[in-house]
Amino acid sequence: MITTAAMICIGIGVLFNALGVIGILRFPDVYTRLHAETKMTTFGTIFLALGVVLYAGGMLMNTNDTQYLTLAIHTVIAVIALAFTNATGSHAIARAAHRSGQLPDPSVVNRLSEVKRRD
Amino acid sequence: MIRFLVTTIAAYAVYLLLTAGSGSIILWSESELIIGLCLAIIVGIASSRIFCRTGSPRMANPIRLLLLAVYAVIPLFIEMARANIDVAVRVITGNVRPGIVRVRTGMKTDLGQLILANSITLTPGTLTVDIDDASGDLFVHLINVPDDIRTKKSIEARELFSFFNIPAWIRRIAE
Amino acid sequence: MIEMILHTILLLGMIGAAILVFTFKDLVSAAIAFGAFSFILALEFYLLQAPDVAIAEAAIGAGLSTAAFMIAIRGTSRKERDEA
Amino acid sequence: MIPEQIPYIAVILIAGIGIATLLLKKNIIKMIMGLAIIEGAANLFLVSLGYRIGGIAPIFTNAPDADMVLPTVQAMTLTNIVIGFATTALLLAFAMMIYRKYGSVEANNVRRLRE
Amino acid sequence: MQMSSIVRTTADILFPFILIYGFYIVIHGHLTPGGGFQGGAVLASGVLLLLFAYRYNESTRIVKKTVMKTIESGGLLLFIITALSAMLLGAGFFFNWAASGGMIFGDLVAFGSTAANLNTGGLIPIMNLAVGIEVVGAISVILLALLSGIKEKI
Amino acid sequence: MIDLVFIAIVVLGLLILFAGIRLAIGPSAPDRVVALDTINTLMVGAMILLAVYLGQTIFVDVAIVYALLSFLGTLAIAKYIGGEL
Amino acid sequence: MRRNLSIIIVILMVGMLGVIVSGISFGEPVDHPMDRYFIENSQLESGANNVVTAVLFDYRGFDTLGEAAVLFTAALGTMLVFRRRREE
Repeated sequence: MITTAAMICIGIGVLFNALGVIGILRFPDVYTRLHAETKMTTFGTIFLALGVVLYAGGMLMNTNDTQYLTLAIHTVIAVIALAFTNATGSHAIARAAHRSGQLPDPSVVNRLSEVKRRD
Repeated sequence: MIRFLVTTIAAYAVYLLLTAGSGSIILWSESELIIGLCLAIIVGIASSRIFCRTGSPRMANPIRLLLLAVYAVIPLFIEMARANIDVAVRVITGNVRPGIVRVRTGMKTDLGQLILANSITLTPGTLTVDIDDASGDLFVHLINVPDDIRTKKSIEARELFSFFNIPAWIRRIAE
Repeated sequence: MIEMILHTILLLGMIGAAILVFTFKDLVSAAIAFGAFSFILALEFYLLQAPDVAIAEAAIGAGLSTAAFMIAIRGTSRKERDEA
Repeated sequence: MIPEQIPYIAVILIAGIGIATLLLKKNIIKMIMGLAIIEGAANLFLVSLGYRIGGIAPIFTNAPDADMVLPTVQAMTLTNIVIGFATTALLLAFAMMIYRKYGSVEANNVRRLRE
Repeated sequence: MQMSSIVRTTADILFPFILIYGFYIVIHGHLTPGGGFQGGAVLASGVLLLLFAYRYNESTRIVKKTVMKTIESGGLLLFIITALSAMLLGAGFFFNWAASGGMIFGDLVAFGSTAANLNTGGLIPIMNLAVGIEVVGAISVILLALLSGIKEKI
Repeated sequence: MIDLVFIAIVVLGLLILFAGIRLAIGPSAPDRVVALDTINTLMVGAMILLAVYLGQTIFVDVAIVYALLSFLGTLAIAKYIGGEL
Repeated sequence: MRRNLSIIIVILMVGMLGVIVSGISFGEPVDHPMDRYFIENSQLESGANNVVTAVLFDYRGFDTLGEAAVLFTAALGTMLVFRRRREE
């Protein structure tokens, strides 16, 4: 029962990761690719970790061995660190791309280019 | 002094989380507790000026931390799920109308701006590109710009989200 | 024995990343490809049951080496000139 | 269908690419990258020498019941990685110094200036 | 000439956690994957994160080259003293006299698959700590020197 | 259960190769950084699953190191591209 | 001319590596008594569960000492390359 739930979570995670990779291959410019990368792979990895945590909880109830508690806690810490650094990293990439002069290619409005560049 | 205490307690909590399940005093063994305390004090000395740069112990309040955990599990996760399904449909069909708009936030602290910017990056079809240091406004890249937003000079942060009032949550947590 | 499939995929990725390092004229792109090479190498170490080496490769090869290359490229020139 | 020795074949190919980068390219930074690639190939060769099919990592904490892979090669590889980073950084420092002296990091120009 | 305030705040928040995780890897080197080299590299990455998030003039005020050089020399000295301490007891260089001795880090280990017990290993955790300190000092000095090469005219 | 986990890991490995295509053809340097970031995230997921597949729970430490430190390479490259180094 | 010579050298070296490596089989290491000794005795003699760390810091401590010396020297050398000249 709990194993089935874990497998369903892992399946959803792999599906979202695959969609993210298709997104970075299909989208037209850097910023839209960053949308696909940041959101979808982070979300997919959260689901993968959820599956592993469910599996570890099931094993912890069955065998009462504390190494599965360690597995669950370390997985959660890894995913929190991943989500935090991924969001900030994609912001850094987007800012660097805009400063290096790459404008969003299909674009209906761009308020940032209207601001005069400081520094 | 208060900065040192806050940093040490945060580092010690993370160390205890990492070594949970090692012994019999609740979950930890004796040597883990002692050595962890020594290491946390070293980390506190080394990084207290950096971790609490402003010097106000506002985030040490446990109610705020609890609110942050609740915020990460319920509103942020639901918005993330909605945004992901939205972007997934766009990946398959391929119709995008991107653009960069200016968003007024009204956040007063750096931490509030950080949480809001990261929430915007993770949630609904948006991506923080740059930040105006003087006024604190964010420049946000939208994957699909609706017509009524396109003509406006700048918009409020609340209009970006659909189910929850995320800026109010963050103002409650960080200010 | 079934792990050979995974070994094959990762080693193909490594060879591809090494070829990319060879072909790129832009040194920043070459450094990015070198980072990808280090990352896949660390996953291969993990699969070969050497987690100690995998941690060292992840921290040094992928994080610190990329930073050192970027600093060095900033200190010299970015484009590799075409040999005549 | 998959050959048995595929890690070794990959090691040969990667080392060949590294040697080619070292010999054919003229840019000094690119040559340092080639050196780092050869180093990675050597590390991979050492670790896969000690691998045993069905073996587990040489750590006894919560280990399942099986044979272990050989530990000595892993220890030597660990030493090699840190030394490799130190030498790479030193070579990069020399490259920056050469650029400051000659205004170029192409090996041809530097050689012509010396003569 | 500095990263945006979002990146700076992230570096501020992340720095103590990277430090405590690096120390966790160093001090658990004889139980879990890790040890002096890996943990030292993680600690050095934390220092490098500060160097990159701030302007060069500000970051060198936080991380000083002389302090890092002192830390590095102290780590190497601690390593050699730990190795020499076996010779005082009449044994060979690098002999692990504290293992299974009942003193600090001196619990007996059962053979085979066991749970993690930090209080074992003899001199190995102390040597791990010494090497970790040395590695973080050395890598920080190298990167600071490279950064000063592009910022200051000689 | 374990076999299905292995299939998931193989799919993640293939996705890493596909992300490498963007690394190869990306017209500018920021595109390549996006591909590198994708590879990092996929690899953390693969490592967490491999710890379950190999049956050794202490291997998860490697995944935490990855998740923390892949940020550093991205930041270095972004700082150079933005002209701020 | 020089380029052709380089390519010939690369092909020769790859061929030599291939000849060397072709005799080794993957997955079945040579069973040396030293490794078996390390695996069987490291827990009793040095008290460490991680055999790699036991080899690094106990059985082969001199290698680690040399490695630390190399790292120290590299840091010193990098610092000396970028030192500030006093007279200018």
